[in-house]
Amino acid sequence: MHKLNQIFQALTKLLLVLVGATFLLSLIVRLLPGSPADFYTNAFNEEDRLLQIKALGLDRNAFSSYAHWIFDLVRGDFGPFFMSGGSTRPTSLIIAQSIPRSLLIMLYVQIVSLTIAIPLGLLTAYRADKAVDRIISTGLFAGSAIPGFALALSLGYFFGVRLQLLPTIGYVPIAEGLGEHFKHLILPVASLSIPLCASYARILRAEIISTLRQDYVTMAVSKGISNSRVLIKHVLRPSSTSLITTASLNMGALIGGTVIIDQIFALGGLGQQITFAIFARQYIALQSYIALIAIAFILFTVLADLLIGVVDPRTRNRNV
Amino acid sequence: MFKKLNLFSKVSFVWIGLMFFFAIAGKLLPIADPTEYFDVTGAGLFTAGHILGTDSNGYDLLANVVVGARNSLSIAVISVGLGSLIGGILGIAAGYVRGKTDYVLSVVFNIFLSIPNLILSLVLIAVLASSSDPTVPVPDSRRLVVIIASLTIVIFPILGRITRGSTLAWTNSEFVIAAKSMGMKDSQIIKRHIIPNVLPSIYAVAFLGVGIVIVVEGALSLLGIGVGDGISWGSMLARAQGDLEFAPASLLVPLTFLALTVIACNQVGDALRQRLDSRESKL
Amino acid sequence: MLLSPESDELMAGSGKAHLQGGENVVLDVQDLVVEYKTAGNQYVKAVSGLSLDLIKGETLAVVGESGCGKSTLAKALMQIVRSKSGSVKFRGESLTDASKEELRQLRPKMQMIFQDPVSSLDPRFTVTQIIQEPLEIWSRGTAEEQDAKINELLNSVGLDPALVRDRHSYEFSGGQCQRISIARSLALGPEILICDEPVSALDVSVQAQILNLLQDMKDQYGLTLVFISHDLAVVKAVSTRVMVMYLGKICEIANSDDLYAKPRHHYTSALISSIPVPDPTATLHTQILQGEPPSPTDPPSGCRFRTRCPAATELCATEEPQLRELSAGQFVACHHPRD
Amino acid sequence: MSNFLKVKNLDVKFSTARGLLHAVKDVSFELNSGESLGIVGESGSGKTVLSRATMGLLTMSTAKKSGSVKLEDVELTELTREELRSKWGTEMAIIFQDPMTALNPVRRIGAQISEGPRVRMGLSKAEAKKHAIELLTLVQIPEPEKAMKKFPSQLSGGMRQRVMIAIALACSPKILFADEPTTALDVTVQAQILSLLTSLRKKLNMAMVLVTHDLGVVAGHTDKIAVMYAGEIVEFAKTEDLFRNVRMPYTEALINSIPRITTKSGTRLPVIDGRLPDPTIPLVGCGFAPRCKYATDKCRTEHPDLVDAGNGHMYRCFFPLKVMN
Repeated sequence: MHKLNQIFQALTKLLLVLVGATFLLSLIVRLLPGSPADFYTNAFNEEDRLLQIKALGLDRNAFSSYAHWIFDLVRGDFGPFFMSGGSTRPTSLIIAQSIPRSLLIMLYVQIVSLTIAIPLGLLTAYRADKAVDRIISTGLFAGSAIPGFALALSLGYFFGVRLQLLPTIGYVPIAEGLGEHFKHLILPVASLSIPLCASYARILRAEIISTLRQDYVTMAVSKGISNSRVLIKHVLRPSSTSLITTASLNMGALIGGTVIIDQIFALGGLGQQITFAIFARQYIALQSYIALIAIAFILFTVLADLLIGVVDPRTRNRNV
Repeated sequence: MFKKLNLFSKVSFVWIGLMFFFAIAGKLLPIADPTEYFDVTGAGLFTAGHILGTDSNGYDLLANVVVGARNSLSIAVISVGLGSLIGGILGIAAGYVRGKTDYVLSVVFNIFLSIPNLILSLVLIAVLASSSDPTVPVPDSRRLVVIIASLTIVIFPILGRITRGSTLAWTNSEFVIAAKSMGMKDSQIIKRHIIPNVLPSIYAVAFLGVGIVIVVEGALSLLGIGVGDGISWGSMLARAQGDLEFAPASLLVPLTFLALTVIACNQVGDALRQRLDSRESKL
Repeated sequence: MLLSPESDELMAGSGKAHLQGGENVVLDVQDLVVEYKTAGNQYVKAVSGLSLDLIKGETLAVVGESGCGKSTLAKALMQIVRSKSGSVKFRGESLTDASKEELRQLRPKMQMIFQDPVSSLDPRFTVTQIIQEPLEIWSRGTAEEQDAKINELLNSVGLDPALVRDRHSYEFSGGQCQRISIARSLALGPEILICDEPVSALDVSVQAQILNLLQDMKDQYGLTLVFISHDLAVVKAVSTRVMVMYLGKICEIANSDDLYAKPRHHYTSALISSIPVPDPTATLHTQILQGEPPSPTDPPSGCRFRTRCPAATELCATEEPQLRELSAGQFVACHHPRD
Repeated sequence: MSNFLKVKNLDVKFSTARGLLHAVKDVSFELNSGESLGIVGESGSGKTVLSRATMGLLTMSTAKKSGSVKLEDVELTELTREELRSKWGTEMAIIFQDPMTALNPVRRIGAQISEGPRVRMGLSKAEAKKHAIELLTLVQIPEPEKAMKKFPSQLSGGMRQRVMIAIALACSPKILFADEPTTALDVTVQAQILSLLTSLRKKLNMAMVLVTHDLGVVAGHTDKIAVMYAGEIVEFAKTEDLFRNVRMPYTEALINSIPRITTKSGTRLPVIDGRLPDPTIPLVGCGFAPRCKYATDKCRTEHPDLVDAGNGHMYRCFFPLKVMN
């Protein structure tokens, strides 16, 4: 029974965060000087202008506008995208067009980062404090601290401008040719993956080193089984909890956090839509974009907890 | 304390020291005037008179980087300072008082943390920095204040959550229970025991915070809403984006300075935290 | 037994026959109940209906295995952990009904020392600052008087002020840290000193030093001690009276020598016989207690020890035994005590 | 078999932040098969390092080890890593102090017990399962079938310790190193585990090295005792002989300072003054001299050797206590 209200408590907290984040943003965004009304109404007389404002739903006060927006969101409608002359387009269309790209890029980045980070983490932990660990760890440290856009700009310059090897602008969907699709994504994915895989490797290394000091690893070794078996069977699983948590937190951040990379490589993902929405005072659309990110953040946090529960039963039945 | 650090940390300390030196005494150094046009444009590294070369419209890069350091670092230091203060106070309150205050404050921290740093500051700047009609440019001073305010809002939840964790640990330690059993008021306990023990971990994270702020400030400039025409590493990057082919140095020089400073901040923060843990583990 | 309105279960305490009464009672505890919430947010009664009183100058040892509630009791006596119900009175002044400020005013009268000597001292304070803090807060005496008091306390706990005053806690061994902690606890001249497992973290050779020191301090400063421990052998020399606890309740309470000579509760005798004796010729443990203490979340009905007691009968399951005096000063809560 | 385990001049040093830590100093002892040796010492005496160094399980990479360890006349220190590893589990096993951290928290009990037999003895899944249940019954765990599927966090301290013993005995080792096996347990549970260990040892004719700080524990459960102080063996004797006529002042002081339930209430306990030596500072003269009430200048300057007083009772002291009648 109490396991239920544990989950219930966790969910209420996360819901509070979702509502809090989106409502906070909708309040801030409404402070934007020069409300969308000025941009998107071109009526000549006051009366038409009021009609257009009503059509855009800009006449509602903060709370009712938020309430309407939440009500629509629950039904899957991401709200109006303001067009000039008081007409609107459903934001869902824009989302449908930009979200798949961001999700795809995020997936590639996570796959690339994890496939490089896990072996690196294992190696540096296993060879802790030896020469190979010191060199790689310093490199990993520098890598995890380099800002994404610094990489994007420098890689873009070297491979794009200087060596003319890789395209630095635009996104090519898979349908229009796999080769082009991947060629266009090498630089953005690399710019995001390098810092990410460096920090993943460092987290895994620290976790494994602390697990190796536990008695149950010595116990496993004292059974006379090989080191590799001990590493895989006894060390890897208990050491994966903080890696899973960080990876899931990054999932949420990656969706929106690629604003800069979207901008530099003009990928047209969610990041770019957000920047555009801010400057174009599309604050209903903006609320929906941020809601998506907050939902992703919460979804992946819950997913991480479930995964950790599977990997590490200690967290599951803590009330023994 | 200094000699025990490994080489990488020493280099990082020296680099940060150099940057702060530029920030403070930048103008006094024998360097060119950053706003002066020189006839040689797009010069590479180590050309005569311009060690780090010039950008496409002939500004001397070394001068700009030195003066730029002031803006980038001052924004970072002020916003991290404010963020640490606010985050610290809220974190200590949440960690010490616990109960409902802790619940509310944790939710507040999570709300801000769930919105990625860049987007939060983007929205804030767009709101605060732009004037009612877009044609009139916003005066630089107001834009600077706004950027600092929004970066503070980005930093305070990070500091808040870490301070809360550290306060929770210290509040449960036996010498705080001993202090309570001696009849010390909560305010005395916080002043004498909690703050001195929590401060070191705030310093460590503040360094990481400086790194984060420099990155966000750089990104903002790239998106065109940075310090405006003021000189900062970010704005240099933004200007250099256009003519990469012609003057690569104008991009690579500020980029290296920015990246190295961020790496140095992270390394110093990491070293401080490790020294802290080792002292705690000796407890 | 009184029926408490909120809790469904009978508010059964194990009786008050053992209370000594009289005017030199320093601390009086009646039907104390302390609850806390476990991770699975269930309510557990760490201390369920416990009464006791302390006479000036005695040393009451509170002994029991892990989970019996002895540490919770220690903190509840000081009201650092607020109790759910029942009363704690220091010389007639109630701590349980006191407001935050009234409670604070009573603090100098009762002081506490802890199990982990190193972590009970703030690492950023020097020894002088540690001992001076209580004097400063309650502004006891001028700077010179405080300085003299610090030297007096350090000497009385066997530390040379000149050597230790300016050093920090992590420069000392466990035994020395415990001495500093004792000096600090005596700074305000308390009447009661509650020691929560003060020697469990120390090596055997250092334990004896601290146990003797506590007895000296008791004589020198006229203290009344409450000594919490899981080790019956450690408390034997220090204590004048011993109280054995099991799952939040009292099983037996008696003068120290009588309890060890003739334990009347089956749990007490099992505890005593389990202690490893440093003598190879001693007959090995005759009566090893099987099983482990049940979880405090749902204690057995009637006598809580019945699930492990060799002499358990039907009666033990239905009715909770009350403390009754079997011989002078020896009280046992058991339907079928050992003879 | 006599001299089943023969340790000669075993020496272990660690380089730590605070300088060179000489944890074990030139230790030698023998153990016959089926015999039980108690290693007693306070913190910093090197008892745990000695037991792990003997088994070759020193995980600290900075450890420098020298000296010889012969198991059934096979010199362990000269074996390759694989050869030494082949001895772990099937010939030598170890159990630890803290039941909370000694079992893998994320794997079920059954899997952890049957891992040794499956990998090292090639048992099939079913055979290993049956063997595991037998072991759980041997260590007196109620409802072994149900216990197999449980995780360590679902068991109490005493139960977890029994599971650890089952894991150690899975490949029927000839010698069991027990490193403070009952220190973290309540006194009633400790009594259960100690009597279980002694009965198993006799039933399986298995040798045991019991490391503890509690002289009471070794008194009832070992054939021979080695008392360690500051990294050295200071006294070695058969258990009755050690208690009946102790020769080393440190052992005498240790025995006297143990609180007993026979001491009258209110008496002051005999005390060993001073504090344990700092292992990073090299010793001059006898390690116990600064705290010994019989110490003379000779003790403070010269280092005493381990002397055999005949019948195997050895002590490291210039002025040993007189032999009672």
